[in-house]
Amino acid sequence: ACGAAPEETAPKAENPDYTGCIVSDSGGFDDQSFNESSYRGLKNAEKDLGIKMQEAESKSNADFATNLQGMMNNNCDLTVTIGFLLGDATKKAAEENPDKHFAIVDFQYDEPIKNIKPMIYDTAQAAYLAGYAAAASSETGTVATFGGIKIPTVTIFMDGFADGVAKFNEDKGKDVKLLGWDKDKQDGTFTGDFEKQDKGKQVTSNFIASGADVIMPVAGPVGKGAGAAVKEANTGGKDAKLVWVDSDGYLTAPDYKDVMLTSVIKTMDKAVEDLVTADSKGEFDSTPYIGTLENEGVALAPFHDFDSKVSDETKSEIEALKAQIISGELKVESPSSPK
Amino acid sequence: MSEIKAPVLPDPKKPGNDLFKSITQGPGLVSVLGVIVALVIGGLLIAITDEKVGEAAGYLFARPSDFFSALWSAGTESYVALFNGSIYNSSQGFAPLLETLTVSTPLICAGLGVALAFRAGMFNIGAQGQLIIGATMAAYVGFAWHLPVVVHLLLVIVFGLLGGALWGGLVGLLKARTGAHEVILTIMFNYVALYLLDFLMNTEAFRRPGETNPISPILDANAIFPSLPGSRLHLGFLMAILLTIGVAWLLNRSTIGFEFRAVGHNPDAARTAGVNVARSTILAMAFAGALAGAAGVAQVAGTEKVLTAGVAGSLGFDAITVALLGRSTPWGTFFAGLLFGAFRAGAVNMQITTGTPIDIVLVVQSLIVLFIAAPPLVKAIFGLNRKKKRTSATESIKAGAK
Amino acid sequence: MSAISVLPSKKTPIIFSVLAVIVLVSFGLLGNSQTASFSLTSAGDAFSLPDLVFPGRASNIVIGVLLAALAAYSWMLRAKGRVLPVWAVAVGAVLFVLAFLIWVVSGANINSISLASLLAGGVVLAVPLVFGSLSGVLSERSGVVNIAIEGQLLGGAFTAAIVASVTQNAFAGLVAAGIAGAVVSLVLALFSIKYLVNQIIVGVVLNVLVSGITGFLFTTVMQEDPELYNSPVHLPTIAIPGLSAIPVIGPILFKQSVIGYLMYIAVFLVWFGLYKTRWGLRVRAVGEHPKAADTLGIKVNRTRFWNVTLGGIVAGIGGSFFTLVAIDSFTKEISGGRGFIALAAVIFGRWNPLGAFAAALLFGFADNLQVMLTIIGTPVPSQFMAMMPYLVTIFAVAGLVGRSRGPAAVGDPYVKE
Amino acid sequence: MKLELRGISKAFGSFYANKDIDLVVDDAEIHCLLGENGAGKSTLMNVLYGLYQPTEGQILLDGKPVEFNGPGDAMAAGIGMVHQHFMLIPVFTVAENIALGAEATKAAGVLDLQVTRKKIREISDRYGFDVDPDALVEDLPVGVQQRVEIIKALVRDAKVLILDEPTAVLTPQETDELLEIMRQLKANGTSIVFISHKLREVRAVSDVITVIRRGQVIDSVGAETSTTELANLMVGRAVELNLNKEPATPGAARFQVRELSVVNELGATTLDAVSFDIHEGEILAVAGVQGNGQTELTEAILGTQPVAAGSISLDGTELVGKSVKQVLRSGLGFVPEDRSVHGLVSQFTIEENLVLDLYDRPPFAKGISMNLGEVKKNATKQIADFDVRTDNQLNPASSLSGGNQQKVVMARELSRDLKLFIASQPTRGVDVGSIEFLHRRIVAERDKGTPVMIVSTELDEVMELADRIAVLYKGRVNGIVPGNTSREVLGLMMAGVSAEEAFAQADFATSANEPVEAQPVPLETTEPTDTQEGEAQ
Ligand SMILES: Nc1ncnc2c1ncn2[C@@H]1O[C@H](COP(=O)(O)OP(=O)(O)OP(=O)(O)O)[C@@H](O)[C@H]1O
Ligand SMILES: Nc1ncnc2c1ncn2[C@@H]1O[C@H](COP(=O)(O)OP(=O)(O)OP(=O)(O)O)[C@@H](O)[C@H]1O
Ligand SMILES: [Mg+2]
Ligand SMILES: [Mg+2]
Repeated sequence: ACGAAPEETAPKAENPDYTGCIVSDSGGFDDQSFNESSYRGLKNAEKDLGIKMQEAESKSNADFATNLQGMMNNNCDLTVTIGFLLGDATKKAAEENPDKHFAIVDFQYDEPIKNIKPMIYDTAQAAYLAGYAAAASSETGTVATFGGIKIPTVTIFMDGFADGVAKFNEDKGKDVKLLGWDKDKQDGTFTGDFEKQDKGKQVTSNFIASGADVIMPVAGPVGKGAGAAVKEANTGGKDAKLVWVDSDGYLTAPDYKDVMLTSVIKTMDKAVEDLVTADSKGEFDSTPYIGTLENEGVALAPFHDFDSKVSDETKSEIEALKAQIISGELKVESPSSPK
Repeated sequence: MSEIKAPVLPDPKKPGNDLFKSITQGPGLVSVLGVIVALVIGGLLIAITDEKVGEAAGYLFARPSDFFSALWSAGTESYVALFNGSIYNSSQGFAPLLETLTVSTPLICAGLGVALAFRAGMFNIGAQGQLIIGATMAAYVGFAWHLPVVVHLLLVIVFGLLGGALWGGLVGLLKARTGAHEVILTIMFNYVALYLLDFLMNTEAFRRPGETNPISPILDANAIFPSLPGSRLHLGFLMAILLTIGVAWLLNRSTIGFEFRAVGHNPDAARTAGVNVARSTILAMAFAGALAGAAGVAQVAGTEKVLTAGVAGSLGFDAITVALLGRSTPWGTFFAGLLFGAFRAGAVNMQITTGTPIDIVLVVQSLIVLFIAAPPLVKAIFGLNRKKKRTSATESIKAGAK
Repeated sequence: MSAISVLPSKKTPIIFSVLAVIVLVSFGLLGNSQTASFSLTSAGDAFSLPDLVFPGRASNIVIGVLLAALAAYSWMLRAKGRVLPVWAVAVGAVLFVLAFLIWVVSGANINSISLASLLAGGVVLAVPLVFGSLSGVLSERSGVVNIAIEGQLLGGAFTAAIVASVTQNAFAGLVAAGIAGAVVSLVLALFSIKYLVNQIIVGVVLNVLVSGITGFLFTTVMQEDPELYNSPVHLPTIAIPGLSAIPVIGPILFKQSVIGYLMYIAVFLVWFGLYKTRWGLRVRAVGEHPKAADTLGIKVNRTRFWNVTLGGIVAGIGGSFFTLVAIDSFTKEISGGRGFIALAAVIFGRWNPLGAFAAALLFGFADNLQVMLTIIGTPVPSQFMAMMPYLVTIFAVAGLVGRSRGPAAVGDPYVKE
Repeated sequence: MKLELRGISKAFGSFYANKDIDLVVDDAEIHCLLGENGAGKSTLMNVLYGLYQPTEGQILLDGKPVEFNGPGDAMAAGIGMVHQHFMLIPVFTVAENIALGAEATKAAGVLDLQVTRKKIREISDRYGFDVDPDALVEDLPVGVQQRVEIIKALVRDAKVLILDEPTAVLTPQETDELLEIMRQLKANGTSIVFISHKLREVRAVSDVITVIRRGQVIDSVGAETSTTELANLMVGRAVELNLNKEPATPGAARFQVRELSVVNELGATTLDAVSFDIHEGEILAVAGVQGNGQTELTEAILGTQPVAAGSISLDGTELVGKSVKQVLRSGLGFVPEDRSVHGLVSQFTIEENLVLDLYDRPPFAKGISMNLGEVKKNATKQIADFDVRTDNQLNPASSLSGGNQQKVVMARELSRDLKLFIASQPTRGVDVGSIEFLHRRIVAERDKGTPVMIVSTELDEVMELADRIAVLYKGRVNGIVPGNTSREVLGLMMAGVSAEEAFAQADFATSANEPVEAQPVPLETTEPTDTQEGEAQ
């Protein structure tokens, strides 16, 4: 408590007149998922572009409208809202403030709205590659996935993963089993929320006990429970691996980098930052942004430490599949895919 | 012999005073002082966690004035923001007050449900589940049926109340028939309701057409409470007022309420006096559930206009605090609900304008509840009502013994 | 107290009759004819036991008949004005659970389930519940309602994480968790005992308060430098050589983390303390009839104060299970409502440490079973599977346990003239 | 030990329950406190025991001033107290209750109840108690609970023993035993402060009697003072101790109980084929040692106790199978034996308690809407009629002294038109003045033509009120005898001796006694029977 007092100067800013705002859903900005990474995008924009930033976390659905109203009162130029739950509230705010710009992550309107840019992700494409990689890497012939809550943004990962596993079986004539998700029935294993990490750990332990050795948790922070289970199983002599979701887990969940086969990435941070950059230059358009393998909105992360353990054959097959998906030759379909 | 019985000031009637005597004893002054203490502590907390204050503390000795002015402004700014967001601000006038009333509506309704059950001797942790089922039924009627104006809204309300009553009544029934403890039952029923709603939201019947996300269609215009133009305040608030009046009447002036209270205090005596205790238990829980169901109606037909898995938020749990803070009296609950509503509405504004993290708002809010509920502590802080301390008697006792 | 006596209730016979019909018809006659296999051994066991294999339909018809016999016996006893002995109720419950398992497993995509991991996993899920419920027992036995278990667990989890990270010492984390739980309890004790605030209000508010504080510190402190503040060292898992390799019970009893062993010790100690020692006698007296205890010179409020605090320590340690054993780091709301389940276990277990332990285990097993069943693939929608532990609890409480009488003075502040 | 209270005052708010009280209890003296309900006796004793802090005044033990911060201090100083409402923990065993606070322990604080059991046995042997140390207190009859309380004090070596209305709940035999114990204790040097409303026992055992009225000492007198004098001192006016009721003029048998059996949840038969009638305008007293089925009988009539077999009819209407509400509606006035558990909702106001079973009937309610004005008016009237001592009818019932609580219950039940009146222990814990008053009200109800059933373990009361007496023994009616049957005969019958035997024995044992006034009445009485004619066949 005895540093020197700073000079009284205004903070340096290149775009001091532009305000970018963000409203989370009830997951909050540290949900290890879409709120967090969108928030990171805006934070980066604040740093790189010198814009002003306003944020509001919602604790419950009732806060959405109030938070948005607050943003309007604070003269936000662009307001990013996150998740389908904010769909109606964002629409209403946009209609009431036709001169303001909005973006909504992971949600798309039936009828486009001229001042809202939906930002959606065809996650199944990347998850498909992960499924293929997982199946190829499995030594037990069983892989698994589970979700936090059964919502499309979660199950789309599971659908893609399931198809990837199926593709591997089809191409290789193998019978790698997938536990935890039945694509036809659209049902499987869920922990019930995005909080109880120990439940996620127990679920994963059960998967491993049932023979699975590659597990993809789609459950925000609960994924850490899966990581803990995999680490524990491996100290007990197993050889299980993890597929992370949303961000490259090798970087964002370094505790588990030794067991991280790969990750299914949704690059929301980049997309948000790009959007802000464009909007601050006056280049807003409301055509939906759809993150795909092609535009790198979704991606399969590098194998990092596992790079040497994944055969070149598998890598090239994955590259080929990726190319086929990008070219449209191979369609990855999920009931939850963007329309 | 002379008459030596001293006159005693008549006590005002204190309903349910045994449980809540501790809180009721504080007159208005003490409550006000309680709020002040809580605000001061909360202000300090906000100030301490404020970034600018933190920075200024870094060079506290170099320029102390910075630190203290930062401290002061962080605290006051936050409260100004709270006030601006919940009651009045220059740009919107009293629109924030309307917002407060809107946010209070479900809190009051669900709070009444908890309070009513409390008065009947039961701790209803199940407002959450009752609210969910009420909201689910109300919303379904609201978006799946298409009926004329007035009729539709009435049916939405009726089904919402019925849904809550069903969920609460079931607990009452199990308790009355099997003796199972309502605390266990209500906790478990909350989860069951939650998963049930989760399941329903994943069915075609409840999902918005063309939508894969678990969100219901917007309720029919006829099924929605009319709202005050330019605000979110809707007629659901009137419903909350009417329910408060209704519960007050029920508890204090009706035979049913008399039975509830008798069973709540002494079921043996109630039974001996001819009250059907089982029926009272079931009925009280059904009424409590219906009130929580009304909160669900206020959510789906008023504030949100759609049904989602998160329709209940943490309302069912906040309702417990609201009810107890209101000493489980109907009007106490009403005003506690308004207070909480103001916090909710103001907190959102506080977060946006001063960057106070929403978690800190929760902390301040909790502190205020604690201080309002603890008149003896407040009295102690302000040195009111100090008892004369008796000197330790151990020595004279030792002398006296044997 | 109620002096009103009744004839043996029809509840038990009716329940057994219904169960018999369900098993016979739904599980048996309409059940799947495939087999259900239950494996008892897991990797690392000293010797392996053969899998238990049941033909689905046939076994359930047999069990259904047995249950029907029990129901008949129960009706017969009732006619004589007697009730079914406890052992028979237990046998009936076990039979029904077995029938249910055979039914789902034989009808699933994978017709086998590991009984060993079902039980071991159930115990793991139950650990925080057990600690939480012991906290509830300690507090409520002395007459203070403890709704704050959730806050105590969460506070313990948070503090354990941060201390074990900074000191790089898991035991320091364990101790700190106990202290954190105690601090939460102290607030409960202070406000409810000294300042007479309604105990339930304090409890409910404390949960919010702890959630707010940990959430805030998580964002502002932990997230700033997770490496330093949120990478707790873990408590080791200690396997007792030989014993831990016994199939089924080995991993449950002899291959546990320090906290797992502490759980068994704590359950025993609290039970022994409450029922066999001077301290326990006084605590129970204070919870039942504080005035009577006072007339015997027992310091009612002091006893309550320390008991609530002790409960906080226990729950705090339970909370550290999340961050020192189960998971590698802290996140917001990591306790996920388990404090409330623990509260239910307290009541379900009739305020007895052993009962609460059993209730917590039942819940843990049901929860784990639910997960395992979704893994082997059942036709039941996942949301209904998720309801299972809660429905099982409702059924157990309403159907089998019934009325539970708590400490008579729980919730009443004690004020002297 | 000599005990002195000097100028003790105790105020609750602005109300003084004790005002400037001086009292001296000598070594080895039995000192009785006498006073109306609400006079402040229990309050004074609670001050002495350290439960209440006196507002003013001083306590001296053997001449030395002491101050008690809590009962622990008082106990340490050698004061023991048996409270008017027992301070026992119902779910504990006798041994646990007695050990509590002064536990014998082995290493590490492990309880050693064996030591306590031994002490209990020692004391039981010395004073002839029969107490099972391992019984749960809640399962024990009140008489035994009382002994547990006394053992509790004795184990702690009390030099001054306070007994606050110990005999209110005891049977006559138990009372006699208690008085004997008190004499023994006194012989061993213990001083005793004894509170009772029963003048007969007060005179039998006390050395000094101090009378308290409205919180102040009126006078201290010797045991030779007559009951009438004592009563007059207490109440402050002349009290008529003898009821002198008119002989009954019974009419038709309006209330009939036939072959009534009750089986409890453990399958034990607690009422076994009980039959009797009550006629219009007569009082049937049900006598018996507590625990012989009285509770079951009254609860079965009310409908809170399931009936295994038999019939109960009032004016030809069957009551078995009806709800409590229906039974009450058909004209039953019911005073339960335990007012604090079954008779009152102690947190309710006095007003509300006065309509506890009338709240849904006119004029107090119309439909489901209550008329609070009528409730208030009713309370004002009943409080005046029954002389309930309270400063505000909006106070909770718990603020009333025990006797006044009883008056509230009686007032409520007698305040409407009755077809049958049943009262258990109608004057338990009530002072003489009020007993007189309540008895008159009961007789007045009879004289209105209402069949009345009084259940009492108090033989004085039974003999005072009864036109006929039914004696219950082990769940059976052991005989129905005329109201003027002698104490001895009743005592024998209550012990299980048949009526004929009892009359014969009593006759034989006390030849100097008055001639046999009455003969047992056959059980199967159905005709209206004049008591004088109800001879044996
Ligand atoms: N805690 C209290 N608060 C207020 N008033 C009280 C309290 N306790 C007793 N009183 C009042 O003090 C007076 C004396 O009560 P106390 O119990 O000492 O009477 P008592 O002489 O023992 O009567 P009884 O013979 O009926 O037991 C009564 O008017 C009673 O209502
Ligand atoms: N568990 C039992 N087993 C056998 N007999 C019993 C049992 N309980 C009660 N009885 C008998 O039933 C009769 C009535 O008992 P109970 O104690 O209920 O009578 P009571 O007159 O209501 O006494 P109180 O007012 O003290 O409760 C007695 O003869 C008693 O011995
Ligand atoms: Mg008294
Ligand atoms: Mg009895």
